[in-house]
Amino acid sequence: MSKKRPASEYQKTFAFRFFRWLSGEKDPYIGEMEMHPQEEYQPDREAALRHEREHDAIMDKVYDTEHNRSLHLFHRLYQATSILFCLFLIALLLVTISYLPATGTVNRPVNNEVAKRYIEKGLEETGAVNIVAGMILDYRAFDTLGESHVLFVATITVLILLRLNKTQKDEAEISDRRFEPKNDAILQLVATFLVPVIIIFGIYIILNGHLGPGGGFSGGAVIGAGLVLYLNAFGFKKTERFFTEKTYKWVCFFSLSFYCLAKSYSFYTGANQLHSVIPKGTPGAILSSGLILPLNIAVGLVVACTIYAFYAMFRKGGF
Amino acid sequence: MYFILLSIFFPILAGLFLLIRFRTPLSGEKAGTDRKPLLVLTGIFLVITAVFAFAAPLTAREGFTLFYLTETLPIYFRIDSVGQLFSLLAVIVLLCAGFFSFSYMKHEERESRYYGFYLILFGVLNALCFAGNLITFYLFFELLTLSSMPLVLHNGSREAIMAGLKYLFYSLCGAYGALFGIYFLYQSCDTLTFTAGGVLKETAVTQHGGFLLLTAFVMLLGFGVKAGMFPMHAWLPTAHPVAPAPASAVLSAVIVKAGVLAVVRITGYIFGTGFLRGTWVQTVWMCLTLITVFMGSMLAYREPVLKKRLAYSTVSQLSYILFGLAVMNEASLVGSLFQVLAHGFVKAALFLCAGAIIYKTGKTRVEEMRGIGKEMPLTMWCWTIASLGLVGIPPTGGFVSKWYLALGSLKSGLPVLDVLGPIILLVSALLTAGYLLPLTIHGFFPGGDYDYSGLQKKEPRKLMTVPILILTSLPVVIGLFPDTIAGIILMAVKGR
Amino acid sequence: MGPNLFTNYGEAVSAVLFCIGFTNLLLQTNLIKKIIGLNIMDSAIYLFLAEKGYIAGRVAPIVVNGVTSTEAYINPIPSGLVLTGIVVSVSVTALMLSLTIRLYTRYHTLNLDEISMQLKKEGK
Amino acid sequence: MIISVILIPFIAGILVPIIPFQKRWQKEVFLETAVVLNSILVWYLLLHHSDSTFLLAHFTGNLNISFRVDGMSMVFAGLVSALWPFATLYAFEYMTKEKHENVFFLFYTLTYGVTLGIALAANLLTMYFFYELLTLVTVPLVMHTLTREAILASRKYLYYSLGGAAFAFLGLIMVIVYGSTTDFILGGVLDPAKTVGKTNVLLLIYVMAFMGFGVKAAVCPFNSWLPQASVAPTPVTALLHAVAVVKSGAFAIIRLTYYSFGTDFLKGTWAQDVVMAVVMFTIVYGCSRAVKETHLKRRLAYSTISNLSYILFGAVIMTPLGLVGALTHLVFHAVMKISSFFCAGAIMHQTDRHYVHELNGLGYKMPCVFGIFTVASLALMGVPGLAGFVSKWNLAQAAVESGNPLAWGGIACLLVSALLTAIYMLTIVVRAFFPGKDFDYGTVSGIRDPNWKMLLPLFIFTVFIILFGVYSQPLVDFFMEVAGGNI
Amino acid sequence: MNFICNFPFFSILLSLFSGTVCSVLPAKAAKAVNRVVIIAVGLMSAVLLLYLLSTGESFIYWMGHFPAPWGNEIRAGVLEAGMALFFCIIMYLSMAGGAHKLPGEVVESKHNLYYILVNLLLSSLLALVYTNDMFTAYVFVEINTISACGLIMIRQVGRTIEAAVRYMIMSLLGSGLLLFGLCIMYDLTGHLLMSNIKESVAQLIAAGEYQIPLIVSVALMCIGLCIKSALFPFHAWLPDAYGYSTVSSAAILSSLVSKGYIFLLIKIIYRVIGFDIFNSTRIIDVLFVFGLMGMIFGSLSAIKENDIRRMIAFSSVAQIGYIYMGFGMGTQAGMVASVFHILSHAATKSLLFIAAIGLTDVSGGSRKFIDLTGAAYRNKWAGVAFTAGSLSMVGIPLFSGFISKLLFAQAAVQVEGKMLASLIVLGISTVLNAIYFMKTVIRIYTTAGESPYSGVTFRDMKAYAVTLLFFILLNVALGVSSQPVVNMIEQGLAMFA
Repeated sequence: MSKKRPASEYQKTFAFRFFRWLSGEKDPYIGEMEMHPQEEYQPDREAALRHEREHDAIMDKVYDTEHNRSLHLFHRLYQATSILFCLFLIALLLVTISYLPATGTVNRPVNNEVAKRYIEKGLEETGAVNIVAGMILDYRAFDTLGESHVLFVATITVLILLRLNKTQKDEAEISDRRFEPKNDAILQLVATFLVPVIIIFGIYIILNGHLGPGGGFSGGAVIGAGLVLYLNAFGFKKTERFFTEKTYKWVCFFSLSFYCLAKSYSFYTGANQLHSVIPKGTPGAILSSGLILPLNIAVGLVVACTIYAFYAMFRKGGF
Repeated sequence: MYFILLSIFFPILAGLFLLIRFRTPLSGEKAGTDRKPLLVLTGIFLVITAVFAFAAPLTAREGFTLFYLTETLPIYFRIDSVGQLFSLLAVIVLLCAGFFSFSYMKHEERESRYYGFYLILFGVLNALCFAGNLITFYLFFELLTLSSMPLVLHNGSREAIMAGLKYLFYSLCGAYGALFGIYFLYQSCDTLTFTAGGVLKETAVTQHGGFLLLTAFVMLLGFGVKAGMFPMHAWLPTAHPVAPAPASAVLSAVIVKAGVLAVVRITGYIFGTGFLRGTWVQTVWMCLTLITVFMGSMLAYREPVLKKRLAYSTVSQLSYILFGLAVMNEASLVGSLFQVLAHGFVKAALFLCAGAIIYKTGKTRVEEMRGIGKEMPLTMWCWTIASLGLVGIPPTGGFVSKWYLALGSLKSGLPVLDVLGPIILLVSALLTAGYLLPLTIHGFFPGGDYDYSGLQKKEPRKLMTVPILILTSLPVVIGLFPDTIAGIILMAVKGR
Repeated sequence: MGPNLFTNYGEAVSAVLFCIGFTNLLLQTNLIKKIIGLNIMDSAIYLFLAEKGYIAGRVAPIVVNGVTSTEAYINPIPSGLVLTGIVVSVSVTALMLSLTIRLYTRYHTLNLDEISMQLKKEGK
Repeated sequence: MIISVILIPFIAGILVPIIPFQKRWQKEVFLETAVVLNSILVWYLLLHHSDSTFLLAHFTGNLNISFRVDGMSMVFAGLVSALWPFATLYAFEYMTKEKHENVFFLFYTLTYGVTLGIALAANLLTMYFFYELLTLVTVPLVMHTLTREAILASRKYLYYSLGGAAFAFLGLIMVIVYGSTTDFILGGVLDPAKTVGKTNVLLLIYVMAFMGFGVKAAVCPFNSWLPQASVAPTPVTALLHAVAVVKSGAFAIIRLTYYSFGTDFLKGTWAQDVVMAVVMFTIVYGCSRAVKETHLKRRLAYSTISNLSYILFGAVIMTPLGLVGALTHLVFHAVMKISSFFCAGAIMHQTDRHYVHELNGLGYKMPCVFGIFTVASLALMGVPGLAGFVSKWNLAQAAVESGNPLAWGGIACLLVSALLTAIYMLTIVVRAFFPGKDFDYGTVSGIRDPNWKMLLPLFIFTVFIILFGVYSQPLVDFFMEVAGGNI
Repeated sequence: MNFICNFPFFSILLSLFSGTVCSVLPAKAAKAVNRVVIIAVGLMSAVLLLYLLSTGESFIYWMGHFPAPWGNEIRAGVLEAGMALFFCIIMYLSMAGGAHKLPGEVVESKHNLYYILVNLLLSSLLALVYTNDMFTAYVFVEINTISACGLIMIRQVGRTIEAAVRYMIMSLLGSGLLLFGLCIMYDLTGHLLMSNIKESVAQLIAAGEYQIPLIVSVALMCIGLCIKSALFPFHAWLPDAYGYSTVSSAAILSSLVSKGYIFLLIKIIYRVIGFDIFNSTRIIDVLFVFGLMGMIFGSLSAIKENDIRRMIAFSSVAQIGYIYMGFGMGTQAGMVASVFHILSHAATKSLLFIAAIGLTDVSGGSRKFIDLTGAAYRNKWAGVAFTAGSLSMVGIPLFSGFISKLLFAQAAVQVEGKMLASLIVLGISTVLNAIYFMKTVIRIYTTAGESPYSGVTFRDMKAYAVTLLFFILLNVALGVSSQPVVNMIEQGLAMFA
């Protein structure tokens, strides 16, 4: 204690505290016991507002994509990982492919009894010269049934998305007219020549589906293309004379119903080992191969209408 | 047997009766006029209790079981000489302080509460002295804490309440430390009945003797709290200044002795001195007591508030006793028990003197008390004699006890401590003289520049002075017949 | 690396194309480009299938002159699968395109991220 | 018979909102009659128990819902059914000040049935089922006041309890897969043939399940729901969060430890050390938080946390004596805590004061309540002669006897906790009786003791606290029998 | 051949055909047709199920005149029939529960289109359930995807369209991978029918040929289907899609569409690759890990969500994680648990969606939690139903969720290496479930003063309430008498092998 220290400093020293405890002046617990009551919860409007403002500020910052560095970084990172992933996928697939059976050779698992029977007995069993057509419309007709319904459901979704109601349709029509090439002479002239040719070609493809390359889908697509060309050349006014939504609806309905019922009959008889009454006909003739031709026609109709409908929907949102 | 029970339960019931019968009105005004019935009743109860307590040892010396807490935990009472010694001290001090407080408590509120708890305390103390096993002892040790706490915080100020709580928690802390030991002892002892020489199982000692030593140490520390031993002494200087003076007297003279009694019981009657002697426990314990002795005196020496100074003094003096117990030979034990008596009477007398001063003059600090001897000569004479007793000037009891203590220590043959102990005791005695006698000197010889004009006779009433006189005379009496008393004690120690 | 990587060069090309399409679908923010990616992906698979059906020196499985021998024709099954696949792809493309149109008329952008941003700002 | 004691509270509870009672007392009489009847039935069942298992329903596989009376269920069912009528009586008076009485009594009575379901469950799955159910039926009670605090509290309660159950579920699975049966058999049902080499995993799962059930028993990291849940009306806090719910957690742990995993399997493993350490920490932690807490009921809740861990401490000693200690404290603490909670409730009901520092000087105005509170405090501290001492004694003896050094440390924790208990309980008592010199008595004028409906349960509980303190031998003997598997 | 054996074929064709028929019908009639078809298919499935249970063995049904491996086939076993029945029940209830909201969500003139989509979705689900041919499966997966997309965006707000785009992109990625895997598989085996592929695969494995391509092909198919069923890292499209579409759509999408893909995956695992071979690949580990991550992250996202329907949607991510975790365990028990969870989750999730709409309706149409305060008092039935659903999700005994949790945990214990991970994650995920569902339940049962919204009574919403009741009953039935269902699943899986 040779040099005098100020009291406040002295009171902080360990010695002082020790001495206080020694002499019984200090209690370890006293400070703990006399506590103030806990505050009741008070809804604080100010704080809430401030919180809200802060929240907004944060949100602004988050959505400020131009200046958000971390977002940029994240994008970069995302892209980099995606690219890496894709490179990895390429490598993986290439490796896989390198182990696959050699293409073009005969002795592969693919060329087994299944393909053999299709080729050897296909003509006999389905009556279709085009083995592929026979396969997809008879051997594996269930897939094809599904496939046509994929198309159907896609049309439905497009309708849901793009079909407009009455008033919207009128507006859309007005705006559409503005962009429509009106009375484009060259187009109309060419169309006059080409459309029948295209449609006839399409019909040919459909009808020969079981005899050669082609079939309902390809033919229908060609016909659809012809219709689209016609629409482009002559406008909705002209097409609506023979093709409206109603037409589309009923054509689709009848085609698909026919498809469904026909195939159901075929499946049912097949599964129950019943005799099917549908004649196979002479291989090579147009009217041959049992249900394949009618089914091709049905599919063709559906596809043609659908292609046209897609176009009309995309362009205007209605027929 | 009945007297034991009566000496225990009569005051407790009487206290409860007082508490309920004399419920003070809530408005908080003083009871004032209708003090008399309360005082009379209390006086009667006190005397009856004292009679019972004196009669108890005369009528029954074999133990009996009151009831069983659980199948293996009897509440068992038995009177032996040590208990009797403590009981003697307790009864005398409580009687004197009780009568002293009749006039002292005039300026305090809620007297009935004070007397109620005072009586309960009386009963509990009796029970403590007569307790025949550790569980019973523990039970009443806890109750002692609880019933004495209201006395400490009686005056109701914030400091008083805090001090009361502090006292409570320190004591409980100690009690729980002891309980920790009891838990283990129960498994390592044949019985928990107090038996001279200890009750430890042989197997337990051989198996985990080390752990038992730790247990003993924890118990010593725990009970040492009550006796104000070093690390847990801090409650004493806080509790004494705020308590009413008679309560302080009881606290300092008797209640802290309960801690001593506990230590006697566990060292002598549970563990047995043979088990503890020469172990690290003894060494550490002695060191702690010596530290306490010295520290208490030093703190007292630099303390300006009178009652606090006395409290520090109690800390220091009690550790004389504990030191003696820690030495664990016959001489030191005699010294300790002698010191119990001597210190008990002396400290009670000192506190009552201080109380008288406070009651009459309201002065609490030592430097305010210049010339007090002129105002209250009788009180100051008593103070002086008692001080001399505490310092250990022959022919007072203090001298005898210190003599025996030093003797025991020197005979113990412990390394270093056997000499260091007496030296520290001596130094402490000097310090004691240093902090007690200045009051006498300044009180009687306030110095040349002192203005005598403001002085007036302030000698208190007889109800106050008589107890002080009795208490002052007793240490002198035992100091005059040291051999007799020591012989009795020796008999008690041997015949345990 | 297996033995047939260079023999199967057609498949290898299809794999690379597939991944290009896949990456486009994943990475492009422009919806139209995404759709193009989709179509590349689908076409890659058709190429793969076509390669699978091919057998060196044989012709398409259309019965010519009543020859129904396995030695004459390639495997018809992959061709059939391709046909089905094409229809699916057309449908999906149409759906995606119509979705794109719808989003474009509403938000005047083809960037999907921007659309998301605008949506979040709308807070609905 | 055995199912009826579970169903009667359900039916009675559901009838409360349905029957259009004209007057309040009719409803009270109806409910009290139902509860008392049920309690009598339970006691009859316990006293005349047969060892047969009552199978209610097949659940899936070899799991079924079935009930049986064994020693443990006797303890818990007996405890619950003894306390419930008093608590109901108390609730009538308390709820006069609260709204939505019918809903309250509906769930309150449902809880009785569910708790009995836990007590009487014969296998782990049944117990788990009722355990989950207990959470659900008590949530409406916690959120009864629909204040913000109540909502937050009930939310937390739900999260904790359901989350805990999720981990307890793992223990259930382990017992299903590695045990020979899910029935409760003292000594455990684990099949030694199946557990070879899986010991550590099983122990890990045991620890998880312990913590899972421990959530209800408020083991340390998962204890904060309990103080918060004390926003519920006091009968709920007292009975559910001091006895029924939290004790269910402890009960479940005892079942899991002694009757499913088996002490032979667990004793001396690291799992025992871990759970014991957790429990010891909780004992001290709960108390120290209670010291800091100023809200009266929350303080008691923290005290409950600590005391529950006493029970668990007894349980994880994993000796029969330990089980005895745990059961003793299970019962005694229930009485002590419910009595102190009812005191707190009475104070809140009469004075609308919730914080400790508001209680100054109330001791003179409500001498009965505070007298009882003092007794309960002393008992909680473990003053000899009152119930708390006996249970602590049993616990400590079990710990000493186990010879596990960690358990010896646990004794130290018990004592530290006892000291802290003294601090947080006696400060209240001191405040109430010694308000200080400058206390203005005007602030407490007009306050008095509550009426007999509140006081009667309190007095009865106090009598039991003292009775258990001085004469607990038959009960402890009974627990010995239970722990020995003789009942 | 018993006539009942035609039922699978009838149900697929009936629903396909009804889709076509609806295109020319007005909305009312389309709705009636839809209901009738679902009921009819359900009845047929029920009869079929009983028949199969009595015979105890599965049967193959030729789609056409040619046997495998030349023609298409469908196959029906106990599991398939049970799934079909269950899907019908859920779909009927979902449609009934969301019917009253439809006029507000979809333009009147497009209602019949909506029913077309639902019918086609049903048919594609049935086809996925019954098919025995991989390529058929692919085609119907596409139908499923497109009609699901249609269901998402039929309610035309910006979010749904964007969600539909995202959904389509992810789905197409998935389809592409699936198709590519399929093609490689075809190249290796030369077959498209499941039974035949399985034989060839077994031979290949036995011969040790083409190991790498085989695994890659399996992996591609798995990843494809995982993406489609919104397994964790591929779930970005899900919340918006489920959160903003029409009620019935959300219910159907979450409970059926993704389940269809998952069921297909199960079929691929059992019928195409072979359970043991599949388990010997490392793919199950990947599925396991992603399943676990999904359980955690799905729930975490749900906790953060402030919109009740998005929250439920995120919960789906977590639940799908459970199912994949079951796959990932690679044991029969795990698979049984997964299949059971498909059922239980379907029953619960649709219930939640339907109940949530009842709650949002009485809260001014807002799905923010703050507005939902006290909604359960305004619409008691929805409140109770939502609570029941939540409890099931959290796994309270008596509800179906508990059983699936039980089965998962039991299965997990038997798997040496994955036990701890799955058990712990199961526990954590239950905690998280509890957090967000119970938060909501408490929220809807909280009264915060006077609410600005008026409540509804039972009379206002009879059909709705009855639907909810049936949902709850279904849930409880699954939870209480689960043993027959589990037995059925085990039997069905045994028939797969």
